[in-house]
Amino acid sequence: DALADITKRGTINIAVPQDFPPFGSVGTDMKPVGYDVDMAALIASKLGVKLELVPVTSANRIPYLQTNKVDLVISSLGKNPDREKVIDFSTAYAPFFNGVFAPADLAVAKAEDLKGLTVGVTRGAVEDLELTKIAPEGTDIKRYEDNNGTISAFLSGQVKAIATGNVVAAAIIARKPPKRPEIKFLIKNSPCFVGLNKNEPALLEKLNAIIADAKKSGELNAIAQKWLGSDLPADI
Amino acid sequence: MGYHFEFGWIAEYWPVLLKGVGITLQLIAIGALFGVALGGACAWVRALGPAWLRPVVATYVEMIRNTPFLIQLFFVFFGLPSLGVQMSELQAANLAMIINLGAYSCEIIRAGIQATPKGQFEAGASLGMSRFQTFWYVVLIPSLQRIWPALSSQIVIVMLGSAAVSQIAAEDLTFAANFIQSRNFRAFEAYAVSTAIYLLLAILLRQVLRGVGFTLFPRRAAR
Amino acid sequence: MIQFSTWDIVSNLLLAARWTVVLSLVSFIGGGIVGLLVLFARIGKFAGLRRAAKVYIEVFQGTPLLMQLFLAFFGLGLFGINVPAWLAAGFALTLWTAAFLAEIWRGCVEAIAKGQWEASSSLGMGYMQQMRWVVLPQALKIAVPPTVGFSVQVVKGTALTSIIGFVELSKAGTMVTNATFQPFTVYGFVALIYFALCWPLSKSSQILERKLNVAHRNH
Amino acid sequence: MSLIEITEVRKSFGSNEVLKGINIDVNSGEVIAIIGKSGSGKSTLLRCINGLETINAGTIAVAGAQLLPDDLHLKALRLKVGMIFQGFNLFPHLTAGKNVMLSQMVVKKVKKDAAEAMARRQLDRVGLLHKFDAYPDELSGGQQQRVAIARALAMEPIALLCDEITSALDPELVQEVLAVVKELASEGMTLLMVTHEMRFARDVCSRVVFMHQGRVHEIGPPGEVFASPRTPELQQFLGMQAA
Amino acid sequence: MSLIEITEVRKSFGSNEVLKGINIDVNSGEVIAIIGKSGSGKSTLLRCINGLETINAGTIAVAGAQLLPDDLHLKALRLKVGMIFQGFNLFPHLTAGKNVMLSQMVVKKVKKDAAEAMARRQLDRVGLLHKFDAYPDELSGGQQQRVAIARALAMEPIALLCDEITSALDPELVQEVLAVVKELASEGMTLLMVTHEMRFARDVCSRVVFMHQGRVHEIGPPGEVFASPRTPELQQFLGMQAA
Ligand SMILES: Nc1ncnc2c1ncn2[C@@H]1O[C@H](COP(=O)(O)OP(=O)(O)OP(=O)(O)O)[C@@H](O)[C@H]1O
Ligand SMILES: Nc1ncnc2c1ncn2[C@@H]1O[C@H](COP(=O)(O)OP(=O)(O)OP(=O)(O)O)[C@@H](O)[C@H]1O
Ligand SMILES: [Mg+2]
Ligand SMILES: [Mg+2]
Repeated sequence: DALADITKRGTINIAVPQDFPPFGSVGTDMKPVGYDVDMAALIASKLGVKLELVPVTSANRIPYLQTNKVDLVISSLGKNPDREKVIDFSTAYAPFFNGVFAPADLAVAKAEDLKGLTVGVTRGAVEDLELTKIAPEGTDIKRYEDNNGTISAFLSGQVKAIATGNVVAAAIIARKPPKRPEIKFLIKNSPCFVGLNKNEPALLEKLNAIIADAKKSGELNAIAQKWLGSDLPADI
Repeated sequence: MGYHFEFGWIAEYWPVLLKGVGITLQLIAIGALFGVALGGACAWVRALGPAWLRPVVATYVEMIRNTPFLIQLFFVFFGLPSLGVQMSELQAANLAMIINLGAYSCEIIRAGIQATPKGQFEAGASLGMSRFQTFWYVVLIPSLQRIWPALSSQIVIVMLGSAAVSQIAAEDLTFAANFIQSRNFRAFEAYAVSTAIYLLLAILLRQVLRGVGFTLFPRRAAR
Repeated sequence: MIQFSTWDIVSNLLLAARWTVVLSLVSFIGGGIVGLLVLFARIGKFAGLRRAAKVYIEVFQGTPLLMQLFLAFFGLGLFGINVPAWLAAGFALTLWTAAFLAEIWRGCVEAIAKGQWEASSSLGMGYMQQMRWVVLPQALKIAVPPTVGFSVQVVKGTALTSIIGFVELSKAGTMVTNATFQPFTVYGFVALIYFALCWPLSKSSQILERKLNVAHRNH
Repeated sequence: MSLIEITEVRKSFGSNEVLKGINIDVNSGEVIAIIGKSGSGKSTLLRCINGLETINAGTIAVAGAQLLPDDLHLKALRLKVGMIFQGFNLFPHLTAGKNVMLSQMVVKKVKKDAAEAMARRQLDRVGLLHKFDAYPDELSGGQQQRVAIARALAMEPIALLCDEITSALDPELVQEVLAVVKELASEGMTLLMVTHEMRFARDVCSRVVFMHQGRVHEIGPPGEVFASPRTPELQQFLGMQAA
Repeated sequence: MSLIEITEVRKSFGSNEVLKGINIDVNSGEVIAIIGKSGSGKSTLLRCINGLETINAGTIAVAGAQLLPDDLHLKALRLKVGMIFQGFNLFPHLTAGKNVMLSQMVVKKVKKDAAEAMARRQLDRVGLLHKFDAYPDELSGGQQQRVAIARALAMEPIALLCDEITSALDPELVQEVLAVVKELASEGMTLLMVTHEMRFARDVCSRVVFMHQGRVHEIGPPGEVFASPRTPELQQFLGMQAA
């Protein structure tokens, strides 16, 4: 039983991203910071255990979990049926407004308009799963290893548009680049979930309780305010 | 622990894998062909070419050999557009591999040229051939033959190194593995399958290169 | 968003480069020792060992190092063997390095002329004595330049350890880029640091090689 | 007028003066043997005549044209003077026939058919027409050397330089190569050859040049030179050869 | 009893039978020259006697002990019979002195002092004591070959096998090596040597073996063999050598 193990150990190991701002990136001291990191801290404190952060990438976050090197993955995970066969998900802990962004002069208003366009996206991220679902036949989706790849590809003109989180796009615009990624349409507000190993009902239940409490107490909202600059939406 | 391996996904994703294998093969075919040609030209410059060109080639070779392929790839794909050179991720991957293999094969081929017995150059000269004619008709083939095993190994190394192109969204074998595991979270299975395919490709590639060697070089090289 | 000054970038990269150096040293030394064992198996008298060494080399030279690292760390984890990341990285890099060094060295041993073997046999020396006193001392000398040359590949190979959570130079580069969105500055510095680490190695390999060729004296 | 005029030729490697003022005039149709101890400068002299080394002083003229070290003159010279080496230097990746054809096609721009016809003629001349399609490593040393001769002949030179062309051969193969050379001599080819085969030099050559420490020490018809060597150096050299 | 008894020895490489039943008895103190065309099996015979090749049939016995192909017997044999090669094969990373000392110390476990004393003695014997500390690449070919002889002698063999030990040497260096061999012969060393030096064979050897196509074709004292060869093959071979 994972929960018992964690309590006995007195520490919880949590996988967080460091290549996906604002959910996880590094500060000048190379320590992870971001929404997911604060969420991890919240969970650890609620469990009353010490927190060990393990920075992961999209390639190795699940193996970390499956080999028990971490207890939880808080890495802005999106859910799909295939994934649910392999790991369990908590209730949603964060919103993720993602949309398609492109320079002002590109005429795109809905998914169908993407036909024939090259669209960059971060492989395996929530927006990848969503975009893949809605993009019409003939859309050229380029899937980059991490956010950095997606953004560089957009800025260097390798892709015409990107699908990403609105907070990410805002961060790019804040740097006044020559190409401004402006919102064309929202794909979906697809929430993020905490991932954990299968067959750990105690841990899952505890986790969901913590998330529900945090929502109620406003702690989660504070995190959202801090990193996303907006309140949690009602459906979370 | 009882991890339950599950390979059922192959049925659904084999087109992705197949495409990945195809792209990896295409990358290495083009990379090897033009990379070795570039390397041969550079080797000629370094061993026999005009003096003013030698430092240029030497700088190129040193820069490539002493920095990781991934960084080179990033500069080609993300950097060249700022100079107005746009290319697709496949073109960029091809170009980066050609540049990379070009530098390595330059050094390898140069060693082969320098191991050519002096008598071969002199025989060419005393028959009235120019320096370039001697190089082209007399020295090159036996030199290539001498270093063919080393060159083959380098080509295999570059093929395995081509995994890095998945980072610029080129949909090679590694991309396929990553793509699949990002959908179904079956990382072990995806990586195990791709590793096995890589091993197979490496063995196959080595055999192909051996065959190419046999047809290209019917005879023992002069030592 | 957090602001990185140029100094923050460089100092973080340099700090991470320490790992690159440590990993390189560990895998080079470990790879050297294991490589020697593989070499002996590969050229030794026992057909079984020879074949095993050949398969070993084929597998480690025929698969991407990235996958080897992944399987060493997570694959062992699957079987409940929980090795720390540094051990897995050292382990995989060592095995990988050993496969290449063994092949490089085999070439050097085979470059020792047949006459040396025959002369020493006809003086009554046994296999081990020939190896110890006649072949290895000569092979060692011609092996130095390609061995030093290969160390460059080891340094660059350590970049892949990020798959198992190591924050070495390349990984630090990616992390900083993801925080700063300045790929050119960051990767420019990363390339420079790699060059500073590797170039002295490849240069000294070339110098050693030239020395051996010019004064083709073996002492 | 002499075919090859060598006048006061000097050649140094660094501070080591290897040729110290050489004078030899070779007439058309002459067969000249150059003998002398190792290091006396025999190879260097031949290499200078062929332009493989540039001389420091003096002049070399072939068929009236002076040897100048630019590419155009060198090429013209090399079309007139062929050279054969101790080490054969056949091109290992080409068959015997292709070895003979290559320089004709590349240098003289001869068409493939004509080059092949010439190659067959010359290989026939050295008795190796049946080896047209054999690769060098399928030939014995003697056969390889004969192909090298055919290759030089195919360029239709007016003189041939031979540098110890039999000394890398097993004793039983020496004769087949010397027989070819003898044949060439009897056909009137001008030959300058460095050789250790004293018997051959005596039988075939019109003059013998004995080199010693970078100088032409004695020169004359083989009868004279071998029968009554004038200097102690030559006496000693001949004694050693006979021992 | 003969020192070396070679009885009906056969050796094949694949389907190529190189030795077709060789019989030679060598007495202690004899000097035997083996002559014959290239490929006639001369080297292979010597290599079989030294155990570098394993024989397919027949027996070889040295000083009464039969040659068996296991490590222990081979080592014992090689302590009795030394071998010197055309290519010298000195160990390039060791000085002349160390070359001579190494096998004594490693194989015979002789102490360093004793090995060095022996090395000095043997190098002195071949006239190279002053080169004790020179590396092989600082020596001429003739000197290298003399060191190789000293190295073999230092193991105190009862017989020496020499395979064309002068044929990689320049003509003027041949004599210095042959002089050493002559010296050894006069001291009573048993010698089996493949050679192309007919004059030397005639002057120094007690018997000459002419090999032809893997067989001992003629055998006898040099006077007989050279003066009146009985078979056309030997006549032809000698004719060629003299030409
Ligand atoms: N490329 C070179 N650089 C420096 N010295 C050279 C070079 N070629 C020849 N020499 C020197 O010139 C001298 C004459 O050499 P050369 O080869 O002409 O002698 P040789 O008479 O042909 O001797 P051999 O009979 O051994 O062939 C020798 O002392 C040799 O060391
Ligand atoms: N290791 C080997 N493998 C296969 N064939 C061999 C081997 N060694 C020798 N032979 C063959 O055996 C035959 C005899 O060779 P050997 O070297 O004994 O001749 P040789 O009389 O010493 O000739 P040479 O005068 O050229 O040295 C040749 O036909 C040769 O090709
Ligand atoms: Mg010479
Ligand atoms: Mg032989």
